[in-house]
Amino acid sequence: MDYTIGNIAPIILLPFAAFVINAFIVKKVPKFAVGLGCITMFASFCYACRVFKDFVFVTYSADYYVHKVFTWFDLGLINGKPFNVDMGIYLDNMSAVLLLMVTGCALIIHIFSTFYMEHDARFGSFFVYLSLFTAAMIGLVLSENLLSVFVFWELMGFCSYSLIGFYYEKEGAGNASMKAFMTTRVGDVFFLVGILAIWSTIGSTSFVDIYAAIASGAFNDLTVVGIPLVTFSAISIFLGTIGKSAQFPLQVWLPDAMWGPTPCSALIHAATMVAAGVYLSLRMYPLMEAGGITTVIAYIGGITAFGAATIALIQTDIKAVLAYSTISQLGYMVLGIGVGAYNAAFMHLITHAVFKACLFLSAGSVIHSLHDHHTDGHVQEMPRMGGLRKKMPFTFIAMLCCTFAIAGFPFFSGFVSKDRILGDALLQALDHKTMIAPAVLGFIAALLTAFYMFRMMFLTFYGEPRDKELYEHTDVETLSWNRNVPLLILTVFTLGFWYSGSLTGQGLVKFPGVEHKEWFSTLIKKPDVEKFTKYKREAWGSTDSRDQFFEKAHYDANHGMTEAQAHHAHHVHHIGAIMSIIIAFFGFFIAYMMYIKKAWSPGWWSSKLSPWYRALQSKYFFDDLYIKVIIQKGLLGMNNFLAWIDMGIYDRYIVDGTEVINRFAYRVSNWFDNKIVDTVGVDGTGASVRLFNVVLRTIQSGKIQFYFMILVVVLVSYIWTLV
Amino acid sequence: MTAYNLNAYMPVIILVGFAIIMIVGALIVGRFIRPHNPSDLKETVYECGEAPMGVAWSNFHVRFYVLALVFIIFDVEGALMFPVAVIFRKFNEIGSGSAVFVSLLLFIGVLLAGLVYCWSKGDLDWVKSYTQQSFNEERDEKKLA
Amino acid sequence: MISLPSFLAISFILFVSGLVVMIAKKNIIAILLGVELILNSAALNFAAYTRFVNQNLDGHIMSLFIIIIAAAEAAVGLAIVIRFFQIRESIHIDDATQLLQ
Amino acid sequence: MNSSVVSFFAEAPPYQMAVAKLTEILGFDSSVLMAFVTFFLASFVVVNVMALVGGLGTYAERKISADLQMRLGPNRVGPFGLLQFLADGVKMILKEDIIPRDADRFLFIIAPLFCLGGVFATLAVLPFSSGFTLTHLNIGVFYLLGVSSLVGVGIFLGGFSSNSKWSMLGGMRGASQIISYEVPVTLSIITIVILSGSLAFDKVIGIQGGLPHQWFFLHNPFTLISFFVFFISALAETNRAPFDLPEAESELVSGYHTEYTGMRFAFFALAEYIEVFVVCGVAVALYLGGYQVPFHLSELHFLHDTLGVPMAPARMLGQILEIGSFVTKTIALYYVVIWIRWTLPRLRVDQLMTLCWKYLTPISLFNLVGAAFWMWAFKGESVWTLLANLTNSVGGGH
Amino acid sequence: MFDNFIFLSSAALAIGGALSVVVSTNLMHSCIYLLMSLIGVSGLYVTLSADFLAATQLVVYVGGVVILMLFAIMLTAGSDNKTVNRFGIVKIPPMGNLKTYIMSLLTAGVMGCSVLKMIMNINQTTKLGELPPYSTTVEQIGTLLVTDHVLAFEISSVLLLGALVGAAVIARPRLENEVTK
Repeated sequence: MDYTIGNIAPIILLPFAAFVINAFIVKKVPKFAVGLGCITMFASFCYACRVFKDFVFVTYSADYYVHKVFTWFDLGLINGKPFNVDMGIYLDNMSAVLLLMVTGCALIIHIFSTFYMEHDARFGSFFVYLSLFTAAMIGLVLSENLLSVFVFWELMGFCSYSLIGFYYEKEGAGNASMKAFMTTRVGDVFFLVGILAIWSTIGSTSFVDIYAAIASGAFNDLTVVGIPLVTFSAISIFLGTIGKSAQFPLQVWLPDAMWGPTPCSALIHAATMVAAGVYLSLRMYPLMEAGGITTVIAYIGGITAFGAATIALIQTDIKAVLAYSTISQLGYMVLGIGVGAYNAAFMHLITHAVFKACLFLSAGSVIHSLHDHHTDGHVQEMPRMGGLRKKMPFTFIAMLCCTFAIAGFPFFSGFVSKDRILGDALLQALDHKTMIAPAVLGFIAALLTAFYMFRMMFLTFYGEPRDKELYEHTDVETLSWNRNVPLLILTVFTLGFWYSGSLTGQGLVKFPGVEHKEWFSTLIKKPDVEKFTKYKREAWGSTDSRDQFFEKAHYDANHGMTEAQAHHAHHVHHIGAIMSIIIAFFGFFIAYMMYIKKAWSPGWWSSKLSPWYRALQSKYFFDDLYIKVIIQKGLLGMNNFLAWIDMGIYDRYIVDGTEVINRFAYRVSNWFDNKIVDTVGVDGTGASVRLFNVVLRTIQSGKIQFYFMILVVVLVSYIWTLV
Repeated sequence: MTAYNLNAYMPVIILVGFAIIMIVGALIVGRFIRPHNPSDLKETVYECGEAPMGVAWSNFHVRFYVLALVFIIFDVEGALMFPVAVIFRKFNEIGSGSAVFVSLLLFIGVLLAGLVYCWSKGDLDWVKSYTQQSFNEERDEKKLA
Repeated sequence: MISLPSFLAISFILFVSGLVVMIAKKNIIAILLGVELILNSAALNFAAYTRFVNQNLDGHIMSLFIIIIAAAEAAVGLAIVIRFFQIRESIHIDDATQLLQ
Repeated sequence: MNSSVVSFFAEAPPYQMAVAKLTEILGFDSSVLMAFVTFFLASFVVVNVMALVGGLGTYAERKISADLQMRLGPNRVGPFGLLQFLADGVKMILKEDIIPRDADRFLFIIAPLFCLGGVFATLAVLPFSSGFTLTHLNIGVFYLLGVSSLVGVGIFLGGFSSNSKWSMLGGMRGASQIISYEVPVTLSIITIVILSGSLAFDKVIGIQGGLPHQWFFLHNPFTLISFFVFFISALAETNRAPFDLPEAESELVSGYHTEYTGMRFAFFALAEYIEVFVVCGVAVALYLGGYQVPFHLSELHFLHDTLGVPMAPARMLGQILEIGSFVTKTIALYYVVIWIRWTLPRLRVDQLMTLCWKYLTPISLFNLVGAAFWMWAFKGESVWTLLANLTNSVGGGH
Repeated sequence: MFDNFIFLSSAALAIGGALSVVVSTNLMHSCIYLLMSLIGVSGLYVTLSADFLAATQLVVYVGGVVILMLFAIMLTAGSDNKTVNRFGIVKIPPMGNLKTYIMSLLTAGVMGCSVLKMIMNINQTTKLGELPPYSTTVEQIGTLLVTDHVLAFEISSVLLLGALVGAAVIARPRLENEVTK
């Protein structure tokens, strides 16, 4: 396949065109806009399939990549260094797979949304945002440099803001969207700093150039505020990931993102928003490695995975459980990056996207059915559900398969990918003492995941209906093309063998003819930075001259290690796999005992561990920390300080002092008293207020000419500094 | 590209000079031969024989402005089209007329879009479905409310 | 006589006049007149520099687009003035100090 | 060097001799001085002829209208009343000059200047003949559009400065009518510019021929429509009936010049009549072959080589033939203008605007696209050439 | 010689017009002074061998912008008779008073000094070559407009469309209960 603008550009331009057209016509013909959004999404998916087919079925080479650029803007030579930014595409196996996943998930979510949002007042405009959101994510995946990644990154931030706040008439939705926007902004600022650090060093932000610069040591010997530059930029970019993928200190926005409509949650949690952060870290993996921050990454991943899993234990809102499970699973991915399981982390990104999309859509299906006639709203609380599997058999099947997948049951995709991350974490833990903690946290989180997911399943679908009236009003589900078919399609892909030729992903229990079925771990490799030093960039339209260099990839059972290392690794992976299976079944068992047999009371546990329970209920006090400490103490502190000056000094010493003197002077002399009160006490206060009034009024007069004069003054000062 | 010198613009100056001379000259000459009997009544403006009421410089209907607005856009676009129109023949002769044709068509298309917009919104109608009168009334109502 | 400094001087005078008009007058339309003067001085500068320094036609293109922008600016600016007048019955700039009606 | 009346005369030996002589006497290169003198004299002639045309225009108007209405018209002053305009002129000078008390004096005085100055400035590029044109500017048509827009300002100011409600209404109407109709005029001119590939009048005329089928008028269907659009819009731009709303005497007393008396009024009227002539001239130059004489009769090699006329008289004769050709066509159009005035009733304001924006502008845009297409598809050949080629090829094919 | 004459007269017109705009206290008059200044600038373009620009200046400014401004003045006429604003504070006269003039002259002085300083620097560094002869620019501008600057050419049409739509929307008097839908 030749990668011309004609067969790459439609992938992003079709959804974007749908956005542009729909933005204008949606008010007039919402039905048409919806159709257009779905059809363009389908076309985009077809194009992505072509790319995927070319990479996986035709070329089948681990090193193959397509890199086509044109100059976006060129700042010329600055201090002898070229400063330019290209625009173009960078496609390798990872992008191709991710592209397929994004377009596929987005297509399915589009279709499901036609069911879910059908009776919504803003049915059409929802699709406008969906199109833009998807287009932004596709653009991010296709991007060949950090700056264009940043552009789409921010575009996605805007879309998530609009979608989370889609029901803006609800107060919570508005606040949640604001929160998501502001929290991710913290990460974005650091990301931008990282981009600038890299750009100012090597004069380009292209991935290829960054890889080449790492290989040739262009980052060596440079420091920023005492930190080696490569570490600085790696940390900055990883902070971007932390913001976007809701990692440990900045995870607070993701649970609130469920204020949006459920399909948009599916899109945010599965295919687009959070995947972008992990994708960025994977893309910049050589930088992270060179910067030596993998341990930090592993810790952050482990802490996130564990912490979010614990919070998910006690959630009663079905979407909240899923939201925290997303954070937890993202923690796994970041943990995978930290322990060097590049391939496994990416595989978990894909598998998680599929089953989490399915979970959210299933949850949407459940919520949509449960309509409370008293409040005229949908029910999301699990305590009011129960026994729904009879009413919703298809949703139940889909959700059960996904739960198996996320809990890490054998034969399901989650097991394949998660087990590989945990196996590598275990391997690292055995080699380095410092890496024990993340591995242990990962294993505990796996147990918790299995538990809380089955808890959710049992509470929702099993047992007796706890809200009888609600149950009565719920219609029996019939198979419909835009409700159950998308779920069932996704369910099919929660099976593990699509991704791995072996049962565990570590090549332990192999299917026959494994060479062709281990495509995932064969094709997606850490970028070998040395290879990029020799590469000359190619412009759009030029034929690719590198085709002959790429060999077909071969399945390597040892994954590039020596025999002894491989043996050791296999041994450890065996242990890890067995542990994973035991843990998953154990989690299932606990949940079964608690919620089906009701042998163990959850209440006993929560009363036993009540301080921790309270901590979980308030989500480890992070919201409190941010709102009460940073915002209120930090920003309001300044305010309070000023207020203290006002009240503490001004009032106490001037006003109160005046009063004391007054009282004293009243006794001494009436004349003296009047004098002090009138001049200092009353007129003085008035005068000072008037003075500040004058100053403020002058600045904030709203008079255009005054602003213009200030503009002139600024311009003049600029000229004088310039000349 | 033909060179020229500024003498080509001489007649412009001369003709404008003639215009000034004619006006000033005729008025100066006339001053000596024509009567000059100013009277109070003569110097009032004509208002069908009645005493003029107020000044004429009151505010006019906004349709004048909207038409002028459409005009200035067309004027500017016309001014931009002139150089392109001039080189069309030359480009056509060297075989790259299509590019000019397409860019001209695009340009005219956008121009037409503006015209169609104004047409559809009723800006080109002199007698509109709304009037300044009713607008003022509505504004006054708002003020009261 | 016809040299770069003299053109710069003329455009400088136009610029300063425009600036003075923009600040001294309180009538919005008068302020727009000042804007036109400033835009003209800029366009004149472009044409002068392209004649005396560059000796290509890029400055002419630039001036052409300045003229176009000026026309667009005048159209939109005056529309705002008229709208403002319809609301406030005034074109005094100091009446336009509030964001809300 | 642009061709102009100076460059035409500069080829004649007496002119060169005079320049040499003057240089000798004055001691500096006097070609500029001589050019100035020539321009001055030529402009003087043109202005006077135009004033005469303006004067005779009033006479013609009255005479033709009388003819159309089966009456005699002016017949007392001079033969057939020809000198009527002189009598009118004398009357104008002798009229008292009144400036209303409430008028804006500065603008009241300056308003006729804009009208007259704008109209006179257009005369500089009006192509009377290949030699006797004051100057052939490279941006001829565009320049003409620019300076003629001064007239609109003049009319507006005339209406504004009087501080009379009739005048004000007339001025506003006039200005909005003039600017509105400038759009179809501009677009029609661009149609011709596309086909001729130049803005200069001499090139536009040079590409046409002496006979009707060589004119742009009959060049292709689009130019045919374009001519009528141009002519109608030009009528409106000059405030001629049936578009004389700014001075509609039955509605607005006398429109924008209600308060003008005496010579000041005369200048407005003069400007209007000259403008009509100029507009007719432009229409002739753009669409009707301009000063081209049929069968190349005016060309030098025909007169000099074939007929054997001596050089200097041949040149002059050629120019006179060209001027004759131009003026004949222009006067014919002028007659049509007057004829229309006395035939058609006046439009209403809303009809006026509807005609401009809803008929003429779309039609002229369509023409523009059509002419561009014609240029692109048929290399700008006229429809007759195409037919001839077709006939030839069909004939040759068999 | 004539070149100098045309330059001087145009410059005088341009500068005189500009200064008259500054000192004039009548809005309509200052608009006419602006017109004169614009015509002067057009003459200056002629001396700069920019004949097309000169004509464009005439067509766009004289025929368009100034008329537009005159119309806007007429549409907003009769407004400057109120001397106090809504809050009863005495307004500065619409065409400025001594205070505003002093203010503006100060600002302009500061700005002017800065600009002069900049111009001086540039003047020292640029070398002036032999001037090319006067030549017609229409064809070259046309060629540039369809080759190098074709994007600007097309986008300017979109800009003007935007200006048209925007200004029409702003200026159009609107009624909530329009008679015809």
